[in-house]
Amino acid sequence: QAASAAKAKPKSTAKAVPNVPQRPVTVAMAVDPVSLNPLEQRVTDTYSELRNIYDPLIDSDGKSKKLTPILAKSWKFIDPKTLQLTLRSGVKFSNGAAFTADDVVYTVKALLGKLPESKPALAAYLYPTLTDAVAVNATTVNLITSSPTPRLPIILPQLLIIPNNSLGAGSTLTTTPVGTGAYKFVSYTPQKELVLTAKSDYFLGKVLIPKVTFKTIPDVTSRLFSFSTGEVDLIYGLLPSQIRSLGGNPFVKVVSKPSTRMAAIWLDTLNVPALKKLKVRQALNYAIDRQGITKGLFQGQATPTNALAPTFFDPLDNKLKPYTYDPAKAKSLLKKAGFADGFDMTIMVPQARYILGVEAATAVASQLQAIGVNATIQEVSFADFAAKTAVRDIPEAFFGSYGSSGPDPLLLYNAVVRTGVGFSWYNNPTLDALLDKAQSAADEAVYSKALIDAEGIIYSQAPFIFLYANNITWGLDKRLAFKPNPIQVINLFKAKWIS
Amino acid sequence: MDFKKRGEMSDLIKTQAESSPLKSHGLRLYIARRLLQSLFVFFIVVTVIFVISRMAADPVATLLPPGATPIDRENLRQSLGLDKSLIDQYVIYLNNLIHGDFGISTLYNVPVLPLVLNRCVPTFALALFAILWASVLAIFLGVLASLRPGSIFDRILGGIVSIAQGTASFWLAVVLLYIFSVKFRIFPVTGNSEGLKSFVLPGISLGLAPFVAILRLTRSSMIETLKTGYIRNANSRGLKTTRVVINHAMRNIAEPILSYAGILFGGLASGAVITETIFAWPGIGQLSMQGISLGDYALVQAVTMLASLTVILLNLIVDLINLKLNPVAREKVKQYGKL
Amino acid sequence: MSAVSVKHLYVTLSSRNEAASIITDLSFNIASGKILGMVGESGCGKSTLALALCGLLPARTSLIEGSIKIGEEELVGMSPRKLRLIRGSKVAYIPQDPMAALNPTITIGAQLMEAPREHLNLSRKDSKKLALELLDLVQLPSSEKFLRKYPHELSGGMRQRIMIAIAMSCKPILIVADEPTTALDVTVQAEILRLFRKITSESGTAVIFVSHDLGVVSQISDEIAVIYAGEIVEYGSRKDVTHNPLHPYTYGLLSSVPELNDQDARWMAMPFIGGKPPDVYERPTGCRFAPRCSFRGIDDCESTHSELIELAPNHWARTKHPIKNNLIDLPRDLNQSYVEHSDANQSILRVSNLVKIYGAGALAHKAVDDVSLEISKGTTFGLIGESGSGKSSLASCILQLNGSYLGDITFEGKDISQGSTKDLRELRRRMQVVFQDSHNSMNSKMTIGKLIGEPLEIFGSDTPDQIEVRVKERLHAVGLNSQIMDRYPRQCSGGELQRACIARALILNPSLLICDEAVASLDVSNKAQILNLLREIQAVEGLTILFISHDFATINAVSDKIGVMKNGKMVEQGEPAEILLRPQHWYTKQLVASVPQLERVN
Amino acid sequence: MENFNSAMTEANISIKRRTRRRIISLWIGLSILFLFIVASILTFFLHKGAYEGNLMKTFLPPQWQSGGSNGHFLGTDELGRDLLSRIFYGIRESLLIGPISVILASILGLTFGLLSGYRGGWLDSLLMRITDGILSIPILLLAISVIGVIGASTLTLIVVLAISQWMSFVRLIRAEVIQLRQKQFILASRAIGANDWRIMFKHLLPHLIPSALVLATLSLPNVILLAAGLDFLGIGSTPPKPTLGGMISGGLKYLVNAPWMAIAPGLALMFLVVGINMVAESVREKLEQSA
Ligand SMILES: Nc1ncnc2c1ncn2[C@@H]1O[C@H](COP(=O)(O)OP(=O)(O)OP(=O)(O)O)[C@@H](O)[C@H]1O
Ligand SMILES: Nc1ncnc2c1ncn2[C@@H]1O[C@H](COP(=O)(O)OP(=O)(O)OP(=O)(O)O)[C@@H](O)[C@H]1O
Ligand SMILES: [Mg+2]
Ligand SMILES: [Mg+2]
Repeated sequence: QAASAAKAKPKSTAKAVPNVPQRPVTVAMAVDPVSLNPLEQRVTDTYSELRNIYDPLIDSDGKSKKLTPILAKSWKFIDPKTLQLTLRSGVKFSNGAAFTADDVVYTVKALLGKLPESKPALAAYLYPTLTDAVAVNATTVNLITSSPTPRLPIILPQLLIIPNNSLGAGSTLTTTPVGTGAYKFVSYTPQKELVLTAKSDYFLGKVLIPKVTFKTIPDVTSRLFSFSTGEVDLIYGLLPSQIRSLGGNPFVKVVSKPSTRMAAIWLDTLNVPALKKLKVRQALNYAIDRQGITKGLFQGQATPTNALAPTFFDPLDNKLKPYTYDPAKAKSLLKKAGFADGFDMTIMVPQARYILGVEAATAVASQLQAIGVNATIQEVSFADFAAKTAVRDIPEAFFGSYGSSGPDPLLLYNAVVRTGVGFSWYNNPTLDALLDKAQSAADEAVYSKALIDAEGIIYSQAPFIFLYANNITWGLDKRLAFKPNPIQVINLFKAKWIS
Repeated sequence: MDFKKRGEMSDLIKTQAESSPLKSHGLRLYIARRLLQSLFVFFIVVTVIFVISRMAADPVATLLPPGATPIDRENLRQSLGLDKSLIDQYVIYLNNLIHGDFGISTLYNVPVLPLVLNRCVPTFALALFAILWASVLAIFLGVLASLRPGSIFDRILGGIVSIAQGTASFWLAVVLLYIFSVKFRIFPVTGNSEGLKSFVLPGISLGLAPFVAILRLTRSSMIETLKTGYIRNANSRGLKTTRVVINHAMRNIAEPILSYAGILFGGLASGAVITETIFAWPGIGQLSMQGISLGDYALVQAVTMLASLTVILLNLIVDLINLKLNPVAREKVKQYGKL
Repeated sequence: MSAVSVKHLYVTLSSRNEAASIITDLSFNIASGKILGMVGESGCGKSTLALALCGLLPARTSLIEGSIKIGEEELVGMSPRKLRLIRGSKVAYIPQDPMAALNPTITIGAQLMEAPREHLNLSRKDSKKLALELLDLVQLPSSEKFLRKYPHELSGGMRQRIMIAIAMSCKPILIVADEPTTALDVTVQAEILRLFRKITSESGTAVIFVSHDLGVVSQISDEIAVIYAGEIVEYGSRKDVTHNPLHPYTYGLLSSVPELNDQDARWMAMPFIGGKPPDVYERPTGCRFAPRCSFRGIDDCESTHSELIELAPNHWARTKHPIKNNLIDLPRDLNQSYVEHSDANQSILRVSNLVKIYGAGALAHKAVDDVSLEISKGTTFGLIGESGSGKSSLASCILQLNGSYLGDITFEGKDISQGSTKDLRELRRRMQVVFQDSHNSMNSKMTIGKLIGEPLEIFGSDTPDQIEVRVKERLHAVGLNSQIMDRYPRQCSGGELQRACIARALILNPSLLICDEAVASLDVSNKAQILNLLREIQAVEGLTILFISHDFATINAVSDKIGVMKNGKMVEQGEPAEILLRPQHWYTKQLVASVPQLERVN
Repeated sequence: MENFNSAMTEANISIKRRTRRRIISLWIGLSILFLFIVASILTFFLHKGAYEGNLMKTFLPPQWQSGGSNGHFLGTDELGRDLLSRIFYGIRESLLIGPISVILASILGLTFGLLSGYRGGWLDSLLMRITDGILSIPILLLAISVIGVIGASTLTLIVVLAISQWMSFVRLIRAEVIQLRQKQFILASRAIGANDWRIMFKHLLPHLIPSALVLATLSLPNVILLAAGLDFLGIGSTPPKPTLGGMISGGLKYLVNAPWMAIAPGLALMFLVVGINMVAESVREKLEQSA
């Protein structure tokens, strides 16, 4: 599994065109970083910004299982509950201190709330089985879990390493971050900008962009305006219609990439009599015109799906026959299930959270009405949405778009279909058993088989109305070479101006 | 016709000598009274906000991340004192406020008070800009219109003002942005880093509502003032219109306009929430919008409290300024310690 | 040459959709240093004339024709700009209410210096010097400290002096004073009148003194113009007009000025001119006074409009039938004299050592200070005193409308101070009040009928029909037509309304009626009629009345006993004749001396 | 005399003209409102267009522009819903919520203002401090706090809007009552034995109605704009009810490609407010004149 760092290094610098002057880059963000302490956040945008200051032990490309060594050179399980990582040496924090195993141990302890007078950090919920870290020597560290967690490395990219003893009394880490990353912190003005400069001695190679500014622009229209006027060089989360408006602009390039978020309607199969019936759930799936939504509403910037996980996740069964748009069939299924006259179904949807989420839910509701289901939507603020789903106070259904925290379908299934977990309104012992099996399977084949079986069950039992996977649309200055990443992480280390 | 000189003079002396019992400390008494009053008003605000915050079905749910367990919830419930009686909660809440503890921002995970205070300056700068142009222009135009109510100028202005009132500021903001920043590239789209240029568009959108309000107020109070006996009498002395307006009438419309300052500021604070979000202005308006959409209620409550505290203080200051401007009221205060 | 000359002046004002000729064919002259008194009833166009003379009528809604010459300047047709320069410098205006006319937020010094700086281009220093001289002129302390005072720090009389000083500041040719003393107490009024006389004779400024009170005008004027329905009906020297009135209207005005020394006033009907001046839109084509004139019908005066004729040297009148000199001995309608009601010894109300304090602590203010009085059944007690002397406070204490007080009030043998709610209700039935301002004391949103019937609704168990019958009876008793029941207060004249107020107060048949300045805001003829009515009702029903007024003549005409109040204290009490002829207290003496009176020929 | 007459007519005309102007503006305002009311009534027959989109017909421009479709006069939105029908719905929403909350506010304001002004004393002081307090809270923040906590619904919205306005009613009514209280007719009513209730509701109330009416007409546009602001922020009426504010906020996202989506509801809102204003001003002038 371990890859060599030496291989990545020449690759990134070799293509650099030396005589193009490198200018600063400004990136438009929708919200401020939630915290400058990487452990105290759980937001992709914040992670994105801090990723440029801090490094994880291991990185991922966001879509495949391929992992890249960063601060760790290599890793292996020395027993099912202990992951041993060998760290790179000669790495320095931006304050000059050398990076050692103690930093990793400190980071983990801070994350888990094991430092004196500390409580678990906000990001701790990502690592439910992680219990401790132990330094073996200066370049070796053991991560210890409470139960076997073979896929622990896949979620380690989320863990950004902070320097030893950097928190606690008199800590300045939250105001002046210090990391091993490609960029050094310069200043942060809340609701305005976060400014970084290139580090001269980054251990993975030369950093080309001299200065990066993350500018906070909350309003989606203003964000587009500031991009189209050249105030910012890089923007993401453009609406499909905005892509067209940038069409005539010769200075910009628009890139649409499938994201890991899969939009679906969660159905309360536990409490709603109608939704307890498989035929009803299938009928609902046949009632949706996915093509209409992806073509009309998303202008092609989305793909219809029949699964929870993105197509590029592995392992995934790509041979499943999709639910077609067939209102007649849907009606007859409803009739067979004894709901010929339909039933009431309120769909809760959070505002201003998912791209065109409310609009899509509205479209779904009207398509369900067409087969006789009395579907209405209930818009709530995202905060309300989070609160209501947390206390499991939902109407018959809600619209959600769940992104996996790593490129592993199991992470997703564990979070949304396993009986009794936070985001699941479904109860299926067979499925749970399959997930358990995959969870502790050290053997890749067993793991794949279990997941593919699970996917089949999810598909045929339809505890969701599957909808679509929408693209994330990036806008960037044509002269900027930057490769957008499917989980929306903006790591500018390898970006450069090419003309 | 035999007049007693004594009687006549005694009348004169009486009115002069009728000195007030409180003259020396009436003003101090009044200020103390108003201060206490303001404090009480703020206490009411604080109470209202407390009541609102406890109206939630489950205040805890909004304060925790989605992955939170029931145990987390119970812990938070206890740490907030939500397991105690409402009265106890209220006492705890007041006690915290007195110690400057406005709660923890769930979004930023830091105490809200310093967070909010740190971001006041840009908001105040923008508000000041907005109120300056709005009031100067509005008072000027309002006075002009009031001199000849019903004239063509007055009617055209009335029409413009009516349309301006009907123009939703959020709508105007984006349309202005599109025209002046995107099409003509005169002003920056966002932020406050380009000096005065940055202030123009957000300033216009934020100042529109106060402009309409002040203009209407100026016009109507000026028309009223111009009807009073002393203005007509000033005319009977053959004074120039400009002199009558500036020396006599302006002074008298200062009071209603100033008294409106508190309400205006409240309006600006409301407007800032929308304007700052659209123009990415780094102030408390945008902060509270963020708090709203991400469910950071402690943050929103702190902003609300600070904004209303400002309004209350503003009202206090305005009352004192009005005392300075209005000798009748001043005399009354000096005598009785109240109005 | 005369300072001011007005020839064939027509003033037309427009309002709503109609043009109203307020003033028609008015001519007069005034020599410098002289005072022309302009007298007439309310609505005759006096104020309109005053404003026209100062060029203060709004240009857009008024039309002035004829000629107004002030010094050399012709005002009619002058451009607004030039008119402005004339105002304040050549012609000055003094309004009725000096409080409303002074800007409360500016020192009187600044207001005094404004006009000189505008018109005479004086420097700050010079204008201040002038201001101090002006203060001296109007007999106010001429100190810089005084200049820094604000209007509210001055008494009403002082404010009117300031207004005079402002008017005099540019040494104008003409001062137009529109009822400048109406809002003042008699004693202060006397001082102001003296000041006017002094200033005009010293400075040579001509004055037009507008008033509805012939008594006042006859004290101050050199010449008098009697104005009726927008035209002058009589014009001559003071002596000619007051001693030999030629026009029936002048005659009527003269006879309705009460005479203080009249021992029989209490028992005699007061003379009055019936009716009221015609509406501007409905002026008769013939003699405008004809419908109210007791001499009408003698000739064609009802159809032809008479010119102003010089009937005697320098004495003009608009009539072909001047009243003969021998008629001047004022006739009284003796048919209507009143009988004294008997039970004079039985006391109905006794107030002993009443003290009313407003406010508390350092702010306490004694409005009524140790007042005692007693009223016998069926008699009238007249309470007189200057404004603020505590008359109304005393009355509302008696009415139990004024919160707590010290002292005892016994009414119909019962101590009413410690009454229960039920006793209070009973008291309301037995004791009623009529206030000064009838427009203000009637709820403008209810009809007269409802208002008068309201006490019955509150107290009685009468059906609506019964109430209506009783209301009609009462209306009849106060001389009103029952048609008025459906009207709203604003649709009634002041006199009608005051009658309605009386009807309302009397509908429960109370035994005591308190009239707080009940006739103060009415014009002479209405005043006379209401006083006659009250006395008639008293004679018929044996009503006891506490009559409050600041006007000695009125009090004299109605009271069996008079009490004089000053600064909350009752300074003197006694029979009217006693008080008038032999006042004891210095204040009473001053009061009696200040009453403006006609010099009458014997 | 010739001169006189022409001058006179001129003077008359200026007054006549003013009255006529008032009547004209009243009629313009009323016609705007009438059209809007008709539009709101039409919505009862339009359900489909406003709620149900045709995903194949999204972002159609207005009919008169190239690419416009015949069925959709003002074009369609991102879900292919007819913009005109949605605007009609939005107007209906404004015309329902605005007046209801203003009526609620005036009833509350009249009651409390009357009590406070007539009774005076501690009750008055307390009520005044409470109004001071609530007035000092920026209205949008107050609305956000309340709606954020108890959730958005039409009822909440109406209550919040009423809360935002009733303070001004209390203040106005109270000030007026205090003035009226000093008038002699109140003393006169007490003198004839009327009790407090009678004085408050029979004598005072009729005097307060006109100014309450004026304030109501003046605050109606404010309420409608505030509701639009809340809808703009997404915390007003419960979606998917089309609201003008909501449509503006949705439309602004597409300002560059589909400007009609933001401009049309913005103009509708403007006309609505201007129309109400015109009527309000005429009513106010009329009432002031007759007072
Ligand atoms: N603009 C106008 N249009 C029509 N009639 C008017 C106008 N202004 C005043 N009047 C009428 O003109 C008449 C004269 O009014 P004016 O005020 O001059 O009378 P006055 O003699 O001063 O009365 P008072 O003693 O009450 O002051 C009144 O009947 C009044 O109603
Ligand atoms: N409610 C009150 N509170 C405080 N002071 C009052 C009140 N009513 C009257 N006063 C004061 O009491 C004094 C007597 O007033 P009152 O009204 O009894 O006088 P008045 O003789 O009736 O005067 P007028 O002739 O002006 O009616 C005045 O100085 C007045 O300012
Ligand atoms: Mg007059
Ligand atoms: Mg009085």
